[in-house]
Amino acid sequence: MVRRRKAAATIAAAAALSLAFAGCSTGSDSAEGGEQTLTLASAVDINSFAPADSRDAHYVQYYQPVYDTLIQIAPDGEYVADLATEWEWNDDQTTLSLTLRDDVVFTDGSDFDADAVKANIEATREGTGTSSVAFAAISDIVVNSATSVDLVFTQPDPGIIRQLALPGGAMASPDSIDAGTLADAPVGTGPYVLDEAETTKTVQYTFVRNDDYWNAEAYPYDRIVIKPITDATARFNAVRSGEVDGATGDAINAEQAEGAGLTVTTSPGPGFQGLFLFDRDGTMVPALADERVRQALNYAIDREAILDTLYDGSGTITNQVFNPKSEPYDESLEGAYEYDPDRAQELLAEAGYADGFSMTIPEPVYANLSPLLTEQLGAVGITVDWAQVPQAQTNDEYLSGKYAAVWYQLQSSDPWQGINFWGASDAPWNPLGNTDPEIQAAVDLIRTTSGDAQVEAYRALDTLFVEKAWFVPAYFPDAVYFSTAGVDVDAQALQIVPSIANYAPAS
Amino acid sequence: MTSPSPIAGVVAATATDPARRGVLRVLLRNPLALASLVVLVLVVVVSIAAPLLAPFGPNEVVPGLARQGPEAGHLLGGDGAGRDVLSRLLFAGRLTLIGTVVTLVVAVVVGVPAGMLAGYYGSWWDSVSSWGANIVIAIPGMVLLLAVIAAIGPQTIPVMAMFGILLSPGFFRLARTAVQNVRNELYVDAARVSGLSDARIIARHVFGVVRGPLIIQASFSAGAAVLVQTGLQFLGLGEQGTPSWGQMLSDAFTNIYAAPHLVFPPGITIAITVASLALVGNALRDSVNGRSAPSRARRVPPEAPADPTPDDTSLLVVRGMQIGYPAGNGVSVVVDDVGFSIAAGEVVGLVGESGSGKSQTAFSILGLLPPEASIRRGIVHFDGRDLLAASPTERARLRGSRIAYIPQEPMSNLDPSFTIGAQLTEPLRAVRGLSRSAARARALELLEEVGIADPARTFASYPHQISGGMAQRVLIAGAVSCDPALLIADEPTTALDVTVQAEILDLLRRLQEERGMAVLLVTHNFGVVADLCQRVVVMRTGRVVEEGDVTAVFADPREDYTKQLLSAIPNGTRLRAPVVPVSRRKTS
Amino acid sequence: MNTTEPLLRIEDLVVTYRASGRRAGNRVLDGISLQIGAGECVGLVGESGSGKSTLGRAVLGLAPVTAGSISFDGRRIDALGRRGRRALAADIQVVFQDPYTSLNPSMSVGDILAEPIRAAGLKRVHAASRVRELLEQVDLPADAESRFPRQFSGGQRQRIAIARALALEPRLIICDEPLSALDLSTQARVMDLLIGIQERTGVSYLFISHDLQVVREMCHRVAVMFRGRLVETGEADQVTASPEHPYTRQLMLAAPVADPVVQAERRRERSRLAQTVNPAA
Amino acid sequence: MLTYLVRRLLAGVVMVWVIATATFFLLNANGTNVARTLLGENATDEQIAAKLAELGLDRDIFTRYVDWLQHAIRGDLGSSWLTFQPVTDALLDRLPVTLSLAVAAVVVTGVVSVLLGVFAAYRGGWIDRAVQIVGIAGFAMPGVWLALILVLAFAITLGWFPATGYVPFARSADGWALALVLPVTAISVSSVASTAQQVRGAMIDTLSQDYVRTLRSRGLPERSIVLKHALRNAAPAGLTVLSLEFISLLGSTVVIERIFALPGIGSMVLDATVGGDSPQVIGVVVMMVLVVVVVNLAIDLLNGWLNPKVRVA
Repeated sequence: MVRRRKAAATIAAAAALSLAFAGCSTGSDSAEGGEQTLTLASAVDINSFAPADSRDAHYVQYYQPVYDTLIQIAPDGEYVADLATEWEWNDDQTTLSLTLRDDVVFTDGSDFDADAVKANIEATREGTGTSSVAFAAISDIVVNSATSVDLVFTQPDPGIIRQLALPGGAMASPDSIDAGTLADAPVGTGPYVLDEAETTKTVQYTFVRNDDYWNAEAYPYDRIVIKPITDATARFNAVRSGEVDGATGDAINAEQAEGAGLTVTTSPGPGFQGLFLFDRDGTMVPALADERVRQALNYAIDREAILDTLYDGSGTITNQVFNPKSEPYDESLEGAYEYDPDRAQELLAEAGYADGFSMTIPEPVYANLSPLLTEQLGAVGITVDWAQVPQAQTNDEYLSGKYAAVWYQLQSSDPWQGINFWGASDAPWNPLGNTDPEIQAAVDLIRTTSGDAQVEAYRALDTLFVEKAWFVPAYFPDAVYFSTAGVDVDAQALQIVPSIANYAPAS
Repeated sequence: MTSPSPIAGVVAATATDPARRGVLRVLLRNPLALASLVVLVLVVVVSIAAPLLAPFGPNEVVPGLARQGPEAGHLLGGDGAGRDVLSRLLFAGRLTLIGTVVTLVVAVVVGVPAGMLAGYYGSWWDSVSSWGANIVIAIPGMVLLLAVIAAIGPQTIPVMAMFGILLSPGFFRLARTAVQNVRNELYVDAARVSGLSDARIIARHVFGVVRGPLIIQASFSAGAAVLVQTGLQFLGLGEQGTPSWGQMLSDAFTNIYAAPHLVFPPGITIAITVASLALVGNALRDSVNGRSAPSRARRVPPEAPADPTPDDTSLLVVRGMQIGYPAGNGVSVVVDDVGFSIAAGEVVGLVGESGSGKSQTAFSILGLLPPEASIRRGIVHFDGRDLLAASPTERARLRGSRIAYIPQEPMSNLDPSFTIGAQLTEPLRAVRGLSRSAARARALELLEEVGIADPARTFASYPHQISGGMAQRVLIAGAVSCDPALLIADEPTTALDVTVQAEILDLLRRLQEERGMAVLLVTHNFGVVADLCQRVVVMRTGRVVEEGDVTAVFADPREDYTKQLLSAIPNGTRLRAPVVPVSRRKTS
Repeated sequence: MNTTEPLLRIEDLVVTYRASGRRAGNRVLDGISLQIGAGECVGLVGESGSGKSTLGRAVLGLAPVTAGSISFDGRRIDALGRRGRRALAADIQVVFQDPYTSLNPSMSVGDILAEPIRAAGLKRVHAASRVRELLEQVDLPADAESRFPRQFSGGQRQRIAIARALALEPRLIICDEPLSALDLSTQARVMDLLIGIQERTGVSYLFISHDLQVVREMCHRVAVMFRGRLVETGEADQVTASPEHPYTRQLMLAAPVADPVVQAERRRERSRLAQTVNPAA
Repeated sequence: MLTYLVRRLLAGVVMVWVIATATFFLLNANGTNVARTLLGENATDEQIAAKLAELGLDRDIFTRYVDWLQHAIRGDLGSSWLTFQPVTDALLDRLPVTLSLAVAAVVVTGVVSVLLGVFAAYRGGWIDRAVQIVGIAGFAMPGVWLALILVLAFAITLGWFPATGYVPFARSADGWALALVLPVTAISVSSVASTAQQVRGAMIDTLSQDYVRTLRSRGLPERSIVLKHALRNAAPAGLTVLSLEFISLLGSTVVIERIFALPGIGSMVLDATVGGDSPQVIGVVVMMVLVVVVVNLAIDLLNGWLNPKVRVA
């Protein structure tokens, strides 16, 4: 997801060939006649419909029409039943027991059952999709009966529920898995089937109703068409001219979109943007080893100015790394680092850097950001030299250990996934392997607790991150969605695009 | 659009010599090119002096300026990050200029020496380098640049150096062709005979010729380099931290709704810069090629001469004719007050030296003067009809049926892309309305009539497959194909060898006698006149000097000029004295 | 100077142009032998394609010599390297047919004339005075020096070309159709100039032309070329007035003379000749 | 003629090989750590090593080159590092879009520039100057600008043509044509500008030839002289320019496909460049050069047919 965001951000430079003038022809034709069609533009193109190869974020819209997942995420972020009616952890958090529906058949006629779950999870674990790494923690899949299956883990993995709700947890027909045909010919239990005659790769994908679907009323449209349009402006143009009913948008265009009669749906975004301080041990930039210097950085950044400039203020300012929608999020930590350049200078002086210091870090991929950062950090005496990193090598370079810090956006909607991503001492986005005994203890505690105790443990960790200033979190940019007047769209919590079930013809 | 635009370049077809006139002088004389040059100089100066001129740093963020429109202190407003657009614009030219210079230097350094060597020495180096150039030229540039960026990242200098390599075949071919042309010029032979070394010949003679076209090519290449950089920067594949035009354009498009004003500064700057480069290139090219489409002289009925209706009943009557060409603001008169008559079946010679206006006179009768020429005065009556009053269509019809023309240079007067047969039959079908087979039969008949041994073979041949003498016979066949009453032959034998000339003269005489047509023979050769003509009209600097019966004029010319001309003809009476040894004097 | 040896001696000269591809070479000159004495003007007459210009270029080193020899002042010059050729520039010079393309349009007349002088190693000052001398020699005004070729008429340009040829006081000038591109009256004047120069300086000319009448008045001896071979050589008067070879006779009769009466007679004579002989055979 | 064809064909093959090889080494010389990009940020070193082995990137560059070449000869250009789709399949999926665009643009360029060029050369005067001014403007106007204006005017405001997307010809010929109008216009303008100038120049040259006057003296209608004789003789020069324009039009598709959201080879190579997907980039270069070679061959043949000196020999 992050990679895609980055690609999207760089391409957004190619961006917005949009329109200065009003007077466009809007209006959805989806409500005409007896058959209802929903046409969406997607920011990405799908390469394979096989859940084993799947990615999440923008990609979910391609999988949702054809597949059900074991667990579903409600628009508000709640995990709700889908193919699994119930799920339960054992006491030491190493076994997840799932109870399955017994009335579901795949569109090729075969039954959905526990064996199908086993086949799917095994395939995804071996696959190339983004879920494969997470599923690697599943050591055993025990089929108890047709409707009961246990997933056995090598160690507790609090993030697995979310994974099961993502396309990696989509259930495909075992026959098609064996045949290896899913990439182009998806067979699932979902509300729609892919209409291959009306589908042209890279141009448009058409899905028509699965007449035998068990939950048809949740999906009001008879036909879903998804057109991959990677350029942001082209996408906006497509919505504006009514060629599609909905598409991901840019916050800075929200006002003009509304002016043109589009509906703008804004929801809190899943990932936070900010400075990842890799060199907390001070091997490259000694100053960063000092907690006060890292705090000074937090005070020096004018989060609001940046969010205003880049996203027209559409987003949530944050001082902590956990998502406001997630349980560990601690409201009381906000305000810990109000923009205060004087305080920053004081802290720097206390740390012995009254004259400031300098560091070389990669230029952020977000257009227009670097001049703001240069300005704000410069104001407190910190000189930033921007290193140019080839776009194709962004992640390589960032994770190579060459840089003391990088400004990036990483997802944190699932706290446990986040910790494994950028918080733990062996996390990839901790490339220099910074370790702190208190933080490590807090991480270990989360793994072995559950329920409120776990939330407590998370919050303790969150507080540590803020106090020790391991990061300079800035804000969560909102997910912005544009749709035509013909459709009603509910935002999906912590997901960049609405789920397919969230669309309905305007009443 | 009535005032002449300098883009069209020099209107008059005066043969100007650009290499000599000097690049700068060409540009200074052309107002639009001069303006373009000023723009370019301004862009360069402003870019270099940006740190002195810009009110803000290129990356300096002004609080609250993000996406603001023009305001006091920020004449062009603020961009997406809140930076002063004017300041960025001033700085942005730098990266583009550096990239453009890199492109040009690489293209020239790679292309020109290779091309000059290939053109001058030829042989294996020519083959190898031309092959390389062909390969490079076949690469879609943008795609290769993307490949380079994929490999090494968005670094302006190496990427634009690669673009320079992509453009180098243009310079290579230019240098090669120019040098090849020069290499065969007589003055290079003369330089060689004068004892100049190759290096010196290349430096003095060859480079001078390449220089002009090189600057032209460079100006267009620079425009291309600017546009390519813009494209790459626009796609987000330029350098991130340094301001550039394409990046500004890209920023403008990202913010097109919130800040539409951002589109104009970079867009207009790019367009004006590239247009200036192109205009400079165009002005130079026009002065090199002199290749502007001739503008037609307005069709103004010529003034009638003193005696409007001559009671001369000859087949052709020309009276008081004046022909002018536009020159500067005025008109240069090349033929003035020319008059003569040709009776049916009469052969009249029109003689004079170069510049006498004899060919212009002939073309005016045919109605085939260049479009920029105009007949300002006079009358031309043919068979009782006023030709100057006739419509172009009428005159065209007359040309195809009653008046025919034989040109001077046989090879260049046949269309190289069509067979002889096609060229002979086309008028037969179009003008005389013959069927395909009838036209073919008639054409073969005509070819036989003009003394071509194997008519069928010649019929199927292309012009390049036949000799000059044969080509002239073909042209004569074409001319007489319509049974004309008047045949106008413009130096019909000048380009031919004497023996062939004699045969063609014989042919013309025979055809004239057989058909009884009138002939106007334009020539500088008194021998040809003596051979063929009954009457002669002598012209000098656009005027008729003497007219009369051939025998009389040759035996007893009245005018001094005619006498002088006749006496200038070597008649073999003066022979060289035997060789007298001369002691060589050395002056130095 | 060797008094018995002619200035230029050409023996059995063969020039073959390499044809492109695998086709056999085209033999342009085939066994030409010709001599030119000091102060002598030898005319070389033929039609286009006869090889007369190639012979001139071979002497100048501008055409490849396949076989035979060319000696200048007793010294072989047909296989000289570039350096040797350059040294020869002082002795052998050229005036080309087309005065429009034989002068570099971008150089001033002064530069054009100074070029061979400077190439021969003379100082700038000496070159300048020599240029003025040359201009005087060809009857051009002194201010011509700073002007450019395009500012001159054809005849004047040819004078410039002649001046350039004279710059190094050569002993032989190859005149390759120097009059053909000129008007009649100009022709006569340039011819007079060339004759005058020869009489003053004793330079030798190889005078290439297609016009028998011009050659008759210009040259001491005349050689007639036909298809790469010399068909007739002799005194100018004899060859041009009463030629022996049928081709020469045909050539002579083909050129129309500016007298209707004489021309009518020549025409009849020519058609008689054409019926009896075929020169190509 | 046959040997000529074979020789040109061989030269084309060699050309494709040389460019493909150069591109291969250019892109493989400094190895992007593609495995990291593929596996995501949280992949371990072992997984990355395994991925590299899977992609065959643990072998030395020459082995990889030989392997790549052997497959390429059989039409297998490898698989994308990012999408896993075989590159050849992806190219063939997208080729119709780009070819539709480029070929339509070349046809438009050819027709319009011949009309403009002939008209300017023949009529001269203000028409000639107007064509030249349009030429300069067309050359100087950044293509993205023009695209913006076209979309604004004809897609958003007037709604005549779609602003985005591509419709396969097989599905709907009308839709296909409508979808192409704006992008083709946007990329054709600059090539029309330069080609019209070339046609104009060639026509002025041809119209000033002696044989044109001689044809006039035969009483032929002007239409035949200009359109049959002069144009025929100016055609080789025009065709040569057109073949060069085709190459640059192929390049222009990169930007235009992005703007109009056309799923062609141009947008594919941009994605591949951004994503560091070397097999895709190499594949696109090979495919484009192949197309260029084929088009050049066709134009050579056409030129040969137009030029009797080549045809007869």
